[in-house]
Formats: sequence, C-alpha cells, structure tokens
Amino acid sequence: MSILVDKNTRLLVQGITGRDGAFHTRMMKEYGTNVVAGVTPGKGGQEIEGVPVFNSVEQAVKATDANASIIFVPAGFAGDAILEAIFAGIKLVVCVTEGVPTLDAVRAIAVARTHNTRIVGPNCPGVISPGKAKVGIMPASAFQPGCVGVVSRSGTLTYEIAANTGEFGQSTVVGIGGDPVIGTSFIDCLKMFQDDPETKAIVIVGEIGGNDEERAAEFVQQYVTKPVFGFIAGQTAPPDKRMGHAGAIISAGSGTAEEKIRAFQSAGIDIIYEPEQLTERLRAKL
Amino acid sequence: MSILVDKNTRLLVQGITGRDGAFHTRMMKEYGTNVVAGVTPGKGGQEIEGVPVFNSVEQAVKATDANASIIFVPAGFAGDAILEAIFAGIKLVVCVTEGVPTLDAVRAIAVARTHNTRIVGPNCPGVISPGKAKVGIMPASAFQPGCVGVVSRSGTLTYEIAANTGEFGQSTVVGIGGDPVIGTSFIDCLKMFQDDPETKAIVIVGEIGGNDEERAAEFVQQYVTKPVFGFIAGQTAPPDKRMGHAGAIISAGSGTAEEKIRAFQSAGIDIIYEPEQLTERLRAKL
Amino acid sequence: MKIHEYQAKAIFSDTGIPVPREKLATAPPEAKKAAEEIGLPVVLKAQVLVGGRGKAGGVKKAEKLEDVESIAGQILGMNIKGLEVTKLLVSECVAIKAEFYLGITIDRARRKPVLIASAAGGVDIEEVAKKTPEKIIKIEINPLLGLLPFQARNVGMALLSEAKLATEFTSLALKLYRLFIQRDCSLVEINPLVLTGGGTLLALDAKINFDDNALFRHPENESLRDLSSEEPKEIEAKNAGLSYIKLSGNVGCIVNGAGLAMATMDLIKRFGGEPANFLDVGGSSSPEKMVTAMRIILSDPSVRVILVNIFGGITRCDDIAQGLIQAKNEADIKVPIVARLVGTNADRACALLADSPVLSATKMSEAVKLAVARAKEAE
Amino acid sequence: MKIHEYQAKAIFSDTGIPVPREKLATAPPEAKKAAEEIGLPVVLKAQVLVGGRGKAGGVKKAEKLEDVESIAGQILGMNIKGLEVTKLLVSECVAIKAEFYLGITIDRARRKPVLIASAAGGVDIEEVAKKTPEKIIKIEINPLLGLLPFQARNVGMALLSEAKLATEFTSLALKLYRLFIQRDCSLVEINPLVLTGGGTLLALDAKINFDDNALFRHPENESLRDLSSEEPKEIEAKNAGLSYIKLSGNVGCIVNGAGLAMATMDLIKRFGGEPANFLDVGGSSSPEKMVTAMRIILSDPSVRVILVNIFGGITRCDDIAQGLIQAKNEADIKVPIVARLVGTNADRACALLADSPVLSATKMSEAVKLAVARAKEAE
Repeated sequence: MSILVDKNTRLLVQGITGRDGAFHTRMMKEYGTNVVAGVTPGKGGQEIEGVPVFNSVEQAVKATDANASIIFVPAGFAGDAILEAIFAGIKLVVCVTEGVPTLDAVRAIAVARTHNTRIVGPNCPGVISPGKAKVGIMPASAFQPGCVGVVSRSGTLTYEIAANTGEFGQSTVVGIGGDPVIGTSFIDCLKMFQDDPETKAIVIVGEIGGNDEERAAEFVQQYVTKPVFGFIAGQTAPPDKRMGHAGAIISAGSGTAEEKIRAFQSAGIDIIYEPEQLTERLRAKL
Repeated sequence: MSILVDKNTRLLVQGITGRDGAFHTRMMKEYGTNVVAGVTPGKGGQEIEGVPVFNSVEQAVKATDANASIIFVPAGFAGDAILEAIFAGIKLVVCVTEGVPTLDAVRAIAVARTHNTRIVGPNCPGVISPGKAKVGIMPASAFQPGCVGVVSRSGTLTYEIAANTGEFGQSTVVGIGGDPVIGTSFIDCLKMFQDDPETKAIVIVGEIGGNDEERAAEFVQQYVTKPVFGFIAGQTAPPDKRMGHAGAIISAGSGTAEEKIRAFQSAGIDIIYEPEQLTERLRAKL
Repeated sequence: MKIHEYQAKAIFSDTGIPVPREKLATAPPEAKKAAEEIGLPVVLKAQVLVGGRGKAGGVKKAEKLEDVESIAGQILGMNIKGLEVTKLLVSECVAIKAEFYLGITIDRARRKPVLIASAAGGVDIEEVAKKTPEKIIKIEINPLLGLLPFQARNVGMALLSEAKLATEFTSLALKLYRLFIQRDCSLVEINPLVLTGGGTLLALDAKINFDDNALFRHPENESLRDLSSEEPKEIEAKNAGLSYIKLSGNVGCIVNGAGLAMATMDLIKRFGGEPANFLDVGGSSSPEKMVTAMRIILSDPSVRVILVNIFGGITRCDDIAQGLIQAKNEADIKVPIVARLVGTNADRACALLADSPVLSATKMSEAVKLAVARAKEAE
Repeated sequence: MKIHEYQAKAIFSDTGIPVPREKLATAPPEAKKAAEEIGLPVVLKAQVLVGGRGKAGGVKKAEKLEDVESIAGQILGMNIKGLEVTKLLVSECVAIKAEFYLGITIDRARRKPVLIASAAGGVDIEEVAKKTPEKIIKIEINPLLGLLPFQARNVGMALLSEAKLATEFTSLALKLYRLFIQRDCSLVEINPLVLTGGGTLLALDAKINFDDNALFRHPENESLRDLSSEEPKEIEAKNAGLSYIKLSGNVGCIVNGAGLAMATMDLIKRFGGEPANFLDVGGSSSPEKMVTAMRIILSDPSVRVILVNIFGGITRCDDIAQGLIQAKNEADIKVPIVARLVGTNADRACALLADSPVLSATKMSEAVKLAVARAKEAE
C-alpha cells in the first residue's frame, strides 16, 4: 500500500500545454506515473509528451477514466480548474499552482467536501509514493520506496527531509502546501498513514504560522501508535513577516516555532533540528 | 401512520407575533398540534397563545426540542427564515408565506437538500394529518381522519377536494404550494403515500403551469399500486396569463390542463372533473 | 414582469454585453433621424411585449434613407396580437457569420437556474427543443456557486470551437448570469446571439423577464413598466392586492385561492356557462378588498351575475360577508349575487348575510349551477 | 497588504458603514484647520501600519483649538515601532455608550470565513480571546452562502439586546462581509464599533488587510499601497518575483522554497552563524532572478558570504548555476559564494560551475558550516 497515489492512479494534467505542465508531464511519465490525459481549452486534439489533450475535464474523464488530477494552470484560474475537476467526478485533485486567492481556495474546498473529493494544496509540490506514482513536481532522485510517511507544508524542505530517510525510504510523501487555507491537513495525512500498513514511521514537517501543527500534535497523542518525528522551520523568522509562503507568518505572537515545538514535544513527537539527523533517529526507533 | 406530521411533531412558529402567525398558532393549538415555541427577533421572553417566544430559532430549538417549523414571516425575510430553521437542525419546514422571490426559494431548497431538511412550500397552506396534527392554515372543519392521501398545488381547492373524500377521510393532506419552485413535489408525496400503510388511495390536485403533474403521472405508472385520482384546475385559463399562483401559467403553449389530463389518463389516474364527484369515485374503488 | 427589447438592451449595455448601435423612435421622422445617425442599412423593429412580431411584419429592413420613414409609418400603429405598436427600435444592420441562442431561466423541475444554448439561433427555441433536442445544450447551475467559468467556457467551445471566441463567450455568459441574479430575473435571453462579420459576439435581440415576487426589492424596475400594455382593471386589482384577469363570459366570480378560482371557472364552463373573469381575493382578505373586487367585476358590462365562492382558511368568511354588505351599501348593485361561504367563520358570515338579498348555497356545484342559471335568465 | 485607518474608513464609508467625521492632515496647521471644520474636541490619531500606536502615544485628544497644533506636532514625526508618522487623522470626538469588537477573517483550521464579535471592544481582541474566551462570539460562515442575515441578527441581539439596534447591526455586518468578499480581504475589523450617545452604531476605528494572492484582480488596491512603510529592497525583490526579508546577520542566503529557506536560516544559527536575510528565489527560476537576488543581497554591507542552497524540483539547478555565473560576470563579487545544488539538473549545474571559484558542497549541513566559517573569517 501507500496513501493517495499508487499504480491505480490514472492522472489528468490540467494546464498540460504550459511550460511547467508539459515539463512535469514528461517527468511524471518518466517516473512511471500513468498520465492518461491533459486538458487545455482550445488545444483539444493535440498530444503533449504522448498524452492526449482535451478541451475540458469532462471530455478527458469520459475518454480516459482519469481518477486524479494535477493542476498547473495560472493562479487566477486554479480555483475554477479545481471545481471543473470536482464536477467531472475526479476524487483526488493536487493543485501545484502558487498564489491562488484564499477565497478561491475556500470555495473550492467547500465544494470538494460535499463531493467527497480530496484536494491537496494549493501551492504544494504534490504527492509521491516512491516506485509507484509521482503526482507532483518533486525531483525523483530524492525519493526511494520504503516505509516512512512524510507530510509537509513545504516543497524543497520536504525533498531535503525525504532524502534523509536513508535506507528506510518513504511509503508516501505528501506536500500539503504552504497557503493559509489548504485542502488536506496534517491530521488528514496522519490518519491515512496510521491506517497504512506499509508506513512504519511518520515525519511531520511543519513551519511557522497557523496552528495546524498543534492540532496534529493533539491527534498524534490520541490516535497515532507509530513513531512520529517532527521538524519545524522558522525558528529564526521575525514576527509579522510573511516568510515566502502565504501561510508562514507569526501574527499577534501566535504561530511561532517555539509553540509548535513545544506542542510536538508534549505529544511525544521526536524533534529533529537538523534534517540530516533524521536517518540516525529512524535507525534508533525502527 | 400518516406522513410528514403527527402526534410527535413539536412545532415552532416563525413569525408568531404577526397577525396571521398569532391567529394560526391559536387555531393549530386548538386542533391539538403540539406548538412548542415561537420566534420573533426582539420579542423573546413573551408568550403568544401560551407559547413561549424566542429571539432565534437556535434558542427555541435548544429550549424546546422543536422538530418542525411553520413560517409566517413576510416574503422578503422568508428565505432567510427557512435557512435559519435548517441551520438550527429543523427537519421539516413548512413555508406558508406567499410572494417569496424565486431565487430565495431556489437557494433555500438547495441548502435544505444538503442538510436533509424537507421544505414544504413556499406559498402553501401546509400539512394536516387529521386528528393528529395540523401544521398549516387550513380550516379544521374540512378534514376528517381517514385513509385518503391528498397532495395539491393549491390552497382552498385542496380544502374543497378534501371535504369531498366523504366517509373515507384523509390520512394526510399536503399543500405543496403554487410557486414555480417549491421544496416538495408531487412525486415526493406520492412516494410517502405509497409507503404509508394508513393511506389507501391518493388524490393529486394539479393545475396549469410547469410539468410536475406529468412527472407525477410517470411516477404513478411505474411505482404506485394504490388507486390514484387526479383533478386539474385551469381548463378555461387563457395562455400567458399568470393565474394567481406564480407558477400557474401556460407559457409557450406548454403547461396546459389538457396535457396534464392526458398524462394522468395515460398513467391510469382516475380523472375527477367536479370536486363533488370524488366521494362516489372513492366508493367505487375502495 | 416583461420589458421591451430596447430596455433590455440598455441593461445589457450597462452590464457590458455588446449590443448593436440603435435608437428608439416613436414617429417616422425620428426614425429617419436615427437611421442617419446610425448609418444605412438599418433594421426597424416594433417594440411590443408579445412574441411573434417578426411573423406579424413588425421587423423590417430599410436599405435607403427614404424608405425608413415609410416603413416606420407602416410599423408604428400596427396591431400585433392586440397590442398597438407605439415604439420602434432603429438598429444598425450587422453582418452575420453565425447565429446562436443563449438564455438563462429557472428549471422548475430541477429547482435551479439553467443555461440554455444552441447553435440553432434566431428561431423559436421551444420548437428546436421539441424537434431537435440534440441541438440544445442545457447546463444546470448550482445556485450556491453560480455559473462557473469552466461551464460557460465548455458551452463556448461547443458552439464556437475557437478558444478565443470561447473566452469571449464565457465573459458574456458570466455577465448575463450576474444580471439574471442581481436583478432577480425569471428569464434573460439573447436570440439571436450573433458572431459578426468582424468576428465578435453581439446580442442582436434581448429579452428580460423579472420575477414578480422579487419586484419589491427592485424599485429600479418600476420605471421600466409599460402600463399601456396592461389591462387597466388588472392593474387596479393588483394594486388592491387582488389577482384579476378579464375573460369573455358573463358569470363574474370572486373566489379565494387561485386553484379554487380556476376550478370555479372550469365548473362554470362545465355547467354550460362562461366565466367573465378570474379573480382571487388572496390570502389575507378584508372587507375593503371585497368592495374593490365587486367594483372591478361590475365595471365589465357583460357581467350578469356574481358568484362568490369562498373556502375559508386564512381568509375569514365574515370578512367576505362584511365586504359584500359594504359593497351593496355603497353602490346600487343590480346583478344577483350567489354566495357560497364555507370554512373559517362561515357561521358568522351566514348570520351577517341572513337578511341580505344574497343567494346562498353550501355546495360548490349548487352555487355554480345557480349562478349559471341566473346569468342565462338575465341575457 | 495592509492599509491605513483613514483609507479603510474611506472604503467603509463607500460601503455604507458609518464612520466619524474626520480629515487627514500631514502638518500641524492642516490639523488645526481640520479641527476647526470638524468641531472640538477632536482626537488626533497617528496613521502607521503597526499595532499599538495608542500605547506608544500616537492617539491623543485635543480639547482646545490651540492644543491641536502642538499635539499634532508631537505625533507627526514620532517613531512608532520603527515607522515614522507622516500622516494624522483628525477625528470628531464621539460620545460613547458602549464599545464592541467586530471582525471578519479566514479561520485557517475551519477553512472558511468567520465573524468574530465581542462586547469587550476597544481592547486587544487576542487578549480577550485568550483570557476570557466566553466573551467572544464566533460565527462560522458557509462560503457558498455568505453571512446570512439571521446569523448577523443573532449576533446583534446578543450584543445589543434591542431589536432595532440588532437590525442596524445586521445591516452593518452584512455590508462588512460583502466588502470582505468583494475586495478579497484577509481581515476586516472594527475595533471599537461604538454605540454613540445618539443611539446609533459607528466604526470608530477601521482595519482592512487584503489577501496578497488576490491583489492581481484588484488593481484599485495599488493606489492604497504605502511604499514608505516597506523596505525598498523587499519591494525590489517582490517585483523580481523573489521573496526577500532583511535580517541582521552576515550570512546572505539564496534558497529555493520558503520552508528550506527558513530551515537554512535556522541551521546557520544552530551552527553559530547569523543569517543576513530570508530569500526564496521561488518556483520558476531563471538566471535573471539569480542575478537580481545576488544584487539585493550584496547591497547589504553586512554580508560576508553568500550561501546558495537549492533542492531542484520546478527550479532547475542549471538555471541557478547559469545565474551565478552571469552575476559574477556582471559585477565584481568580493564575498565568497558557497553553493549546494541538488535535484533537477544538478549534474548540468555541476558541470557549469566546475571552473568557477564557487565553493561546492553536497550536504546541507556541510554547506552551512562552510558558509558560517567563511563569514567568521571575514569579520
């Protein structure tokens, strides 16, 4: 097993004809992901990297039975693209696009809930179940099949952490995204990892802003029996400054790294201060 | 049994302090309906006809466990009143108010569906299960406990028809309302009547406009095993004129009484041309 | 509430939906002046609140300036389905590559707005829907989300194939939907929506109907009302809270409830009579409303008898009886009155009418038969 | 994006939310003139984009006209949390019966807008929420429905008890919500919302933050931006598609990804160094962006070393290497550069940098230690 994506994933790429869409379609195909269709309105009938392009998600799903979608369309259109995927019956939507207006995300997530669709992101690197499927923009070389589940608000930091799981490799790595409002939370992933027999340990990669880490810590304390490791970025971040991610901001003194580290510690989560320490810690617990 | 309302109905009256709200609260109480609460913002703490008044539906439900609501508030506020009832967890909302903007009804009905709330109306006389509960504005004298289920788009015509069920009386009489967009359709009621062991025969009282009667006829043909009688008002109505009810209009040649009578006939529904004929027809079939 | 094409186009224009250059004229010289300003050829279109004006000769093209006045003269004053043409729209003549239909309305069965589009534009869409339903595109709109850009774009792609035009269509359809919602319409329609020779989309015709139930929150619509196209007595009735429609028979009727009113009319016909009107006194009755109802009905000289059929619920029979007595006191009513009052406070009503010359009945059939008989006697 | 109180109040006023009579002043005589027009007493309020101006002495009342100029002189030019006060709001002094808090923001955990209200207004709401959470009313808003009138009214009843005032509150709250949605805000706040001596509601203060991600569809917000309150280098970076924040250390860093950039800063600190900045080159990198990043970092005279830490994904390492080479070609860079490039196209990047003086490392810890060591040597 693994979570969210695997060999049964039949992927649709929304915005396949753009620079990033086309590039990552090739990378995902090379990785072995079953990319079955692409969508760019007006470009229907073309092929990109051997993948048929359709004018609409509905047409693409009808023709190819796609069951997951990854979105590369520009920020102003991403909310609508997510809704198009939901309305066409897609059950997993990974939104890579950065800079999506918060209210668009709020709306799309509200609709997704009533349709039982899972949204990952926006502003996320995607999901990879190493050796099975990559639905995202992460470099393949950082990932190895294995037993550590990684869930992270970050992109490149996730690759760094994953690369340090050493000989244990990863069952699935989920980049949930750095925006204030995202479709999939730490807790959503913790539930799935806890239930996934292939996952033996879990790493949570958090950062300043919000309190998703604190809620994740509570959940770990109550429900997670597997070893959990935690990393929090932003201990040196100044207050009231948005640190790149729209969601990474300490405001009114809350959302600090200290609070999150404290919450992790009191939930029995093993804190990692240097990414490269992860390997030995895993060795100690597994 | 019976459908929609009975002795377990704990009724809330929204707009209880208005002329009609207060009058019909007394009439419903006199009939034996368990009216447990009323709501009029700003009048919380008062009593009307011995019924405690609250400022909000939420407070009323918390204090009295009301499970059904009847709405008498003015047209401009009725849509919001329905939503307030839905959000407070009420599962049956009867909207008597006439003149509710169509888009308000559309919105409220869309929300009701996601909350599993049944809306009857707007612009309807309500529901009565004779001898058990009256949630509406119909005159008690027209109704007798019995075995005929009546469903109607009209108000007074319904009383007329019900009064002509003679010795058979009525299990439940539902006035679904005369607006183009209403929460409960003929089919919804036909399903319930078909499943209600106490109902032995069903009368559908339709009128010009729309095609709810035609869809009801199809449903009767496929699923209803009980004897069904049909009455259609508006055989002499001119085209393109709204006949009182917002929904009663023949437009672009469709929605005529002839079409509906034909649909009823081909579904094996026994057509009643004069309300007073109903008694003998029931005698013939029951 | 219906409004004229020229009014709908002004609203479209405010909303950013492109319409042809055009001017309203109420007299032939005005039409000529408008044509000069717009440039020839022009199309002259009768402004009447009924369909089928094209077939009735109410839409004509003028190639030369000298023709404009004479054609305008033909159209102005024309009677189309009972309505006199008093206004004319002088419109630029647009080169047309393709014609489409685009409309938004409420689907009663689905209880939500629907967008309807078709590549078969410029013709009767009801006909298209009946004969070639495959040519109709129908998009259900979630009322909590509104028309979504991707939905509009997919329709645009289906109609226009080209991405650039689909984007133009999307923008236009979203504006049309916003208008539909913001002004509480029951129908907005562009038929035809044309692709011009210049390659852009243009609303060649425009139709907007407003939801009567929502007019109270749109005072801006009142100034758009064309009272000349409405029956004065129907307006008077509406202002009094009554719903009245004039018919051609001689049995006047006053009923509470639209369904019962129609059923009463149907029964009059069934028993050999002809209803003179539809009249619903409405839910909350008052004696004053009865007085108005009587006056309106009696102003129709064909009326030979008044049938009052009331099944009291919200309406109280004593209010009705009170009104009847008051009406009789205020005016010398010559025609006989047949009253059948049952339901809420029927006993009190009975007592009130005991000494009056009003003929009473308890069954509906009885009352109708009595009224029909009196009407026949009086003719 | 934050805007000033006076700007937020202008928007409130346009939206129909009542605000006090007030005028902006940038010099003491102007303040005096404003006070004359408004009428005494007045309150003078420093306009700065940070909280806590009251405690810092930036809000003062003037009873007499002769005091206005001197108090204005005290406040203008004041430095509040590093920002100079250049604008002053002269506001009428309102008689206050009660003070409330009203705000709308996005609840990250619930993923929807929330309305927050409290009878404890005029004070730090975060404090109230922490110490006396029972004084906070929090209403979840279904984003597909918006704030519903009954929800607003129920809050109004809870705060104000009286039906008439609750209705006034409802209208105000609905306007505030409409504003929140229509202008893509991340926060709208009235603290305090006051019940005046005259018995009406008034927004005595106003705060609006816009969602940065949605600014692209609100060109009207650009003119509201107060560039004087932003670090010029941060603006330059943003214009180049970079995310840069100046810090006080001497290890400049260029990283791709916000999380990795923060982790790099944290590791510099952990290994005994001090980061000079946060800099995320963003997802789609190009050599030009790297050149700009280098220029921005080098303009900080404290910087003794540049640490480039890239884990390639969307970002391609060869683009980064290209940029480094280009930057070195364009300017004479004196400080050492430590680069750690792994992931997409790392091999090509390696080849490009083979002959350059850039110090390479493969592990993050190694690179950070090297950079910290070089920075220490250079001091």
